[in-house]
Amino acid sequence: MFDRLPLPSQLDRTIMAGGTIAGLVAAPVLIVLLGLQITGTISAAEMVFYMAAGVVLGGALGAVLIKNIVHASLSLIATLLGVAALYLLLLTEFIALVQVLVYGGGVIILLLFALMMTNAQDDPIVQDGSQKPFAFGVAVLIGGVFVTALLDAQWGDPTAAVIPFVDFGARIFRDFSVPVIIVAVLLDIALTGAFVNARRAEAHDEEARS
Amino acid sequence: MIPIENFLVLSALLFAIGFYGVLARRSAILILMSVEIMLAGVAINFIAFASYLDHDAFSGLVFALFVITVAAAEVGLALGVVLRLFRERRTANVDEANSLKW
Amino acid sequence: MKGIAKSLLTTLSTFSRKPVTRDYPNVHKTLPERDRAFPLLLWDQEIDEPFCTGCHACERACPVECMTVLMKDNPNHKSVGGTSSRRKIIDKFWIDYARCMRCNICVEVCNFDAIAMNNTWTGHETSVHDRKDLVMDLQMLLSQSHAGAIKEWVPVIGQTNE
Amino acid sequence: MAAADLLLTNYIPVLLATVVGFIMVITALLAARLLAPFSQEAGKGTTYECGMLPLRRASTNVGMRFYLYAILFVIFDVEAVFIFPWALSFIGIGAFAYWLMVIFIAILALGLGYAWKKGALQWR
Amino acid sequence: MTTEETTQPVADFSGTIWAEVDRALSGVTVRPERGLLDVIAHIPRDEVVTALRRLKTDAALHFDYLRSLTAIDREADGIEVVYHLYSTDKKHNLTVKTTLPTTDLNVPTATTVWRAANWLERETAEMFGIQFTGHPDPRTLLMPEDMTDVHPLLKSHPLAEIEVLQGEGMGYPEEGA
Amino acid sequence: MVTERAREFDTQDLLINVGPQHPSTHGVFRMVLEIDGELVKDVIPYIGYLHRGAEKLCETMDYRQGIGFMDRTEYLAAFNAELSYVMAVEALAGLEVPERAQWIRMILCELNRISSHFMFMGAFGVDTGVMGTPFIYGWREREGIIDLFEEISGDRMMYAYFRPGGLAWDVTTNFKARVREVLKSITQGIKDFDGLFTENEIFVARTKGVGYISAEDAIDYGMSGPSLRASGVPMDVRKDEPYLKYSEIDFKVITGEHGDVFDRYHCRLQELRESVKIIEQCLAKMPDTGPIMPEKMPRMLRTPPGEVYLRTEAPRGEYGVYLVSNGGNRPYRLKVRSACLSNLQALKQMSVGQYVADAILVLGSIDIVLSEVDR
Amino acid sequence: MAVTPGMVTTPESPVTVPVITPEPVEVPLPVIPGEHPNEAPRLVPVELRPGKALYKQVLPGVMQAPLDLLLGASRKSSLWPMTFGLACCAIEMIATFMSHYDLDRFGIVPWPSPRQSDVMIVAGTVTKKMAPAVKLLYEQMPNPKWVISMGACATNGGPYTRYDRVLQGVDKIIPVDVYVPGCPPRPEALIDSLLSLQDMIMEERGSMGR
Amino acid sequence: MNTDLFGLQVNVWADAALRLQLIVVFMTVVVMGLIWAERRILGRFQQRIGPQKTGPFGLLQSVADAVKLVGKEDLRPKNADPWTFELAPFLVFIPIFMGFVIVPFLVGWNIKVLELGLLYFVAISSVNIVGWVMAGWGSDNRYAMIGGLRAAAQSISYELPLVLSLLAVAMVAGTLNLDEIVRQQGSVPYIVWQPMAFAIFFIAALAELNRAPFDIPVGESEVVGGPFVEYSGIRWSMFMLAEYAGLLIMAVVGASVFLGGYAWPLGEELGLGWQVVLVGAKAGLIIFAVFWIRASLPRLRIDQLMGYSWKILLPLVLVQILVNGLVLVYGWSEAILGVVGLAGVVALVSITGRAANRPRQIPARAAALKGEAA
Ligand code: SF4
Ligand code: SF4
Ligand code: SF4
Repeated sequence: MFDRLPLPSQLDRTIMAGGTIAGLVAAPVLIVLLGLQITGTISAAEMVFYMAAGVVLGGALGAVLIKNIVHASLSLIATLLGVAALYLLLLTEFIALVQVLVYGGGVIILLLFALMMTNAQDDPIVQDGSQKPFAFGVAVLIGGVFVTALLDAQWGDPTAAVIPFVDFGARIFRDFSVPVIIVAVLLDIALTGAFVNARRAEAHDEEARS
Repeated sequence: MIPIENFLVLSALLFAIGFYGVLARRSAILILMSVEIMLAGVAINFIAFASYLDHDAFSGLVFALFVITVAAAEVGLALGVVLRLFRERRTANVDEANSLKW
Repeated sequence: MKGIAKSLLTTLSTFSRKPVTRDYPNVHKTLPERDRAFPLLLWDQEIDEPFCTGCHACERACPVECMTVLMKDNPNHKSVGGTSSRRKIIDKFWIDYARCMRCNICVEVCNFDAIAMNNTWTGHETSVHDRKDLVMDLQMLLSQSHAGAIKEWVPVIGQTNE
Repeated sequence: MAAADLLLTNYIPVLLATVVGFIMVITALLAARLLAPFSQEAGKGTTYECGMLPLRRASTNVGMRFYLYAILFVIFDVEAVFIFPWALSFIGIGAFAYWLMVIFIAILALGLGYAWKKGALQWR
Repeated sequence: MTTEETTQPVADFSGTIWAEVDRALSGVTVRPERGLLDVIAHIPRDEVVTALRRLKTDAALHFDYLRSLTAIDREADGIEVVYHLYSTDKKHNLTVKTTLPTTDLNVPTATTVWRAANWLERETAEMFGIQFTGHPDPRTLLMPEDMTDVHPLLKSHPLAEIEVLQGEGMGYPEEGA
Repeated sequence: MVTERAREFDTQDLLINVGPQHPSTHGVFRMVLEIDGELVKDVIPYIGYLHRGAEKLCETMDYRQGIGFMDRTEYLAAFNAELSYVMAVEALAGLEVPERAQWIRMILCELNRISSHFMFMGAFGVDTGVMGTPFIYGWREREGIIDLFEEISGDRMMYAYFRPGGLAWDVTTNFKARVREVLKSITQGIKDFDGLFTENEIFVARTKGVGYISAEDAIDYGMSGPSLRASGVPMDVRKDEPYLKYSEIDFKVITGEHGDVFDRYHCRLQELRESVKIIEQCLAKMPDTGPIMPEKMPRMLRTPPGEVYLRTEAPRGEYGVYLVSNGGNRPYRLKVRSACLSNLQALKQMSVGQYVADAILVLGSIDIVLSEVDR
Repeated sequence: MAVTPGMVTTPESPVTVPVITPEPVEVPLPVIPGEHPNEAPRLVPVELRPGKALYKQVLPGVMQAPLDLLLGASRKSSLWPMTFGLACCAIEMIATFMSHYDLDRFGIVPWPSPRQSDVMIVAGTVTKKMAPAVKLLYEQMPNPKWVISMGACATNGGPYTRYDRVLQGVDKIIPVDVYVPGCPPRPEALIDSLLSLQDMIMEERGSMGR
Repeated sequence: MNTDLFGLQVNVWADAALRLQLIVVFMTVVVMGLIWAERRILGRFQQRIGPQKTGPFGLLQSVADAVKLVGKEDLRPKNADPWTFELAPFLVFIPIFMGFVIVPFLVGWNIKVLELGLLYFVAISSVNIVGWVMAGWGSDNRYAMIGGLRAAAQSISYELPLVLSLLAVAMVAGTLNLDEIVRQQGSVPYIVWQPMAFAIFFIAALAELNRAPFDIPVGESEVVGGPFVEYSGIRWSMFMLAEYAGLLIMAVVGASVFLGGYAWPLGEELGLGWQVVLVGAKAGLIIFAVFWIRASLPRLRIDQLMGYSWKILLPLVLVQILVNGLVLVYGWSEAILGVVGLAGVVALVSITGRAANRPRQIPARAAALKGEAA
């Protein structure tokens, strides 16, 4: 059937199936959310929260379930950017942007490079470990415990407050001076460590080649 | 206003998903990605507490910042190790890399 | 950095110069007299017949064998009461412009100065949608000269090796 | 309006920009779907390789260099993250914060210098 | 047509480098011939590479530059392989020829003497069907890789028919038409 | 297990296929680069995509018909190619070329060298990554030269103007004035290129020390022309074995010292200036009138049996024509010794160990014309 | 096909027609007579499977006309040729892009990749070694696409027709829309051909679903 | 939650949507104009004319191109990875488009004034590089792959100088709010106090935009168009749109942060018309410089390119930041900043020159490999 229809080649089965499923799942949720918002049951912020939460959780699930590691890392991007939106909803503009800056630009590229230097070269499909059921159990357990505990606890009804950016900076550099220096040292260690590793690996490559 | 529970539950779920990934995945890079997810959950938790409960001290924020920082450093370093492992063993699977004498 | 500045200045000086573009479909450059487009047959205006006698010399000399010549007895020859001194005359003539490499050899070998290179723009603007249209028959080869647009190709006047 | 609301309102355009950007691309794709001819010819799906048939799936041995630069970038990105709040607040705190940052940058510069010295910045 | 016809009397080598060449090639069968611009040395195929190496290494001749390497299909008389040598510092030329019988088209490779010979030999090989024994890279050069049985520059290789697409009546007329 | 994998991995260096259709292969050249990261480990050139049998076809053509095919083997410098061919025929047939024809031939060949070098500059500049500008500069100057050629010979590229014995017909009456005019614009073009490239730090950083080849290697590979001279070998047929009137002309053989891409570029740039000088001298010495063909030319030229290898200095190096005659009106065997073929052989030597981008520059710097390589 | 022997007709026999029995054809490879067996399969003409634009199928005819006009007009004013020089003619083709002729005036700019080009200018001799590449590049171009055969060689082999390594005209393998004679054609002739291609595009705009 | 839209009170959502609509139109028109202008200007640099026949002065050329690209078949190679290949245009285009949110075009005409505008700008503009890598990896094409990796390496290398040079200005301005930064330049644009930061910003912006001489990811002579070789039709035009939109954003941001945007030299009280002229002229100047450089400079090689960022630009910009801090924290005169900045520019120039004119040498590894090959 797909050959007969004058379909563009790019709208092939994968995309169509994936898109249909995604659309089928997402559309009702979106409609419900929009409806709720318009009727005033939830605030706009809450609506955005649910959307972002959907993206984050979906992305995270994708990142741990998808077999193709490049796709998994794509899915991770969704999670990390969604988390930035959550930070924003938590009224911490700065952290949100930092999340985008560090993860969106840096860590993801690092991951992609690493992927392309390893598995993704020829065969981006990986097999998961044999302890999947066990892992699943543990994860469900942990998640269940946490969630019940969290929901059980009495949080009162606290409201979030905006933290002025300038105060934040002042606070870090006044009260957390030692950790800042430690962070610098840590970064330095990471840097040198990575270099040493990479150099060794390269040296090994040279050896293997000669 | 969004109730704080939402964020807390979300962070717990993220943590659990990440945990699953760490246990279930074999490729070291994917494990690192799962760790990132766990750390993201933790950071959300920190920030939620900071902005909801800790209005003027906001140590939670600083902590989250440090978490992000350390996570970045960790990824860099760990990927270096993974790459070296890959270069020498031609594998990024943690199962195959169980003998640590290289 | 000095060199980079220099290149930037060089390009800037180009920027300030006038474009050299010829606005082609509107402006046709004057072709040099010796321009060689494609060979054409010449028309003897005095006797009102082609110069070509169909002697096959050009056909044999053409390096790419793109010409076909057929001759016939001249119906206008004096012996049959006509005005022409040509005993034989061209009957059919085809040149495959699609293969001609514009080498001018046919012009040089012709003893009757019957063939010349087209040195007008019509010779160059010849794109077609079907390559069969590039095979020119006698009528097309003669039409321009018949109309007086082409007389003969210029360098032939000078010293040639013939 | 509360500060919190103000902040969130500020980011409404950002949310919308994402949506609008998405819609733009989708619209364009749909328009192309409507207007462009599609056909499946034999060779069309092959990868462009200067007129030769590709030999095998393109895979690349990414040089270690790319990775090293990526690490460098992440580290210094984090540094920039610390400089941002500092840049706006150090005047208020005074010289202490300034010198703290000098030390901070110096330590990282040391790392960069080390990498440089060791030839990590040399793309061989 | 054979090369003998153009051979000049032996006395005519004054003013050429023949004396030097003769000295350098002592022990090698070589038959000189005066060409239009330089000396042509005919050397049997078995000795040709030795001779070429000597010509290159000889201090007085120092033919360090291989200008061209090709072959001539003399049909029944076999195929001549021609080497054009030049010395970049002494600035003199020499042509070396060796004749292969059509039945046995083998000649040792000159790539060991000049790297320049590599592609030239590959080309000559595929164009004439000659085998350069010991060639380090005996693939085809100009022809497609899987066409090793076509040797276009042989005189026996035919030219293609001109495709006649000349409209109605545009075929070539029959003879005498 | 580990070693097996390692071996697998080692053969996994990325192969990239450059050409036959690639913006920077100057035609239908194809090379497969084996790269490791960004470094070239091996280069496998493939040629023959333009092998169209000029040599074979010329064996079926008489001497005059062959000229057109010679034009097409070296289409960037058709006069130079024609020159080798007609000189070979003249040598075989023992023809004496009138002096004026020789001067005209020299001027035209040098002009053609200039136009060819300009095109090299342009194409090379584009290889280095300047957006079109050098290309356009080069072609702008070429267009001026071509206009002149067209006025003289009637065609823009395939002149078919030299004939065994002299020239097909005389030059135009305003020839000298026109040449001077063209020379003036050429001088401007040289200045443009000089300003655009020679000192430009980026250009220098990209080209100096790249694509190095030593003089010994270059000679061993049979390189010639500016590519060889850039390695410091002053080999120039015009000087070593003067033909036409080059012995009466005062000019320098430009050599480089380092044998790298920059030197190859710079040699050509300086050769442009030398050529301008040569043409100026020629213009001064050339008689205004005189015959351009020998007195008695047979209608159909036949040559006595014999053979000749005649070389001239074409823009890309030594263009040799090896002509074997068996006494007919056509060559028995014609071999074109192509400078590009030999230069191209050294490509591997020059580009291994360089960056991918440099390999492209190296290819650009040896200035190949594919129809000369493949013929 | 084979004429079975022993079918000689006698005057008495009523059957005067020799019986022709079809033989099973085993060789599926198309063989071009006179070609080298290794080469013949590479030189078969490209298989065209013209596609249709969706609007041609869903819109009523009246509404198609303005769209046809718009598309035709923009296609004709933005013909991007693939930079594809084969031989001598390529030099004249490049000259046409250069400042004296400046095809950019007509919106014609060369692109290196077939994916972004609309018209393929086959400029120069197509040898049989090169022919598969030409064919492949043509196939890789997205619809709608046109071909200009520039110069004698591309049109029918030109001066090199008689050499059997040369393809006698590129229209043996790909469909050609415009032929430009000349060896090489002047740049103006190429511009002229592009203009005539533009006219052709405008004329055929309605049926242009290729 | 209402807000002021050109004097009208409208809902914030509607306001944002309307302004975004405006931007969509504006962006499309300006990008088309930019492409046209680039072709005309490059044409002039090459002594030719450029688009001329389509519409008056060829103005409709970009429109024709756009329509044609819409009507062009949109291919995906068989072996390409569908998800990455399909998603790449989104990932490249959307971040760039989001960047428009904070661009301070005119007083009151930007979409939103964000307190952390500058940080937002740098954060969001670093995301699209993922799209490049995806396009490269997904195309299953070696050129695309190499191009994508190069793009990523280059972009991350020049991101830092870009961020930090903007930050240097933010330090002096004491805010990350772009509107605020523009307003503070009523009398003196920051280029006077921070010339080196501007130089570094300009260089880094060229690299971020993959413009010559930093166009190795898309270099035609090497990787035939980089990550986008396999893209055709509308998808490809999305990349082009993103590229030129990025150029537009970068030019306007540069003009605002360093050249005083709409404020300098006459203050922000000017009429709208003058502001348009001012911003247009300043951004136009930057864009012209980009085109000019494109017409004149050769491409760098990857090692030179990376080295330039890490060895020259990054240290210099760090020094700039520390000097800024020193001057500000001790309350010295701003003139010092100007002088130091000029000295920095001189240093930049001379170091660049020195770095380029290294003595020739055959790299040891090249020599070794050569030995191997011979
Ligand atoms: S054109 Fe001249 S040479 Fe040719 S057939 Fe006619 S008369 Fe003879
Ligand atoms: S010009 Fe040359 S190729 Fe053309 S018809 Fe005359 S002889 Fe033949
Ligand atoms: S038609 Fe003539 S100019 Fe064009 S490629 Fe063929 S031989 Fe060369």
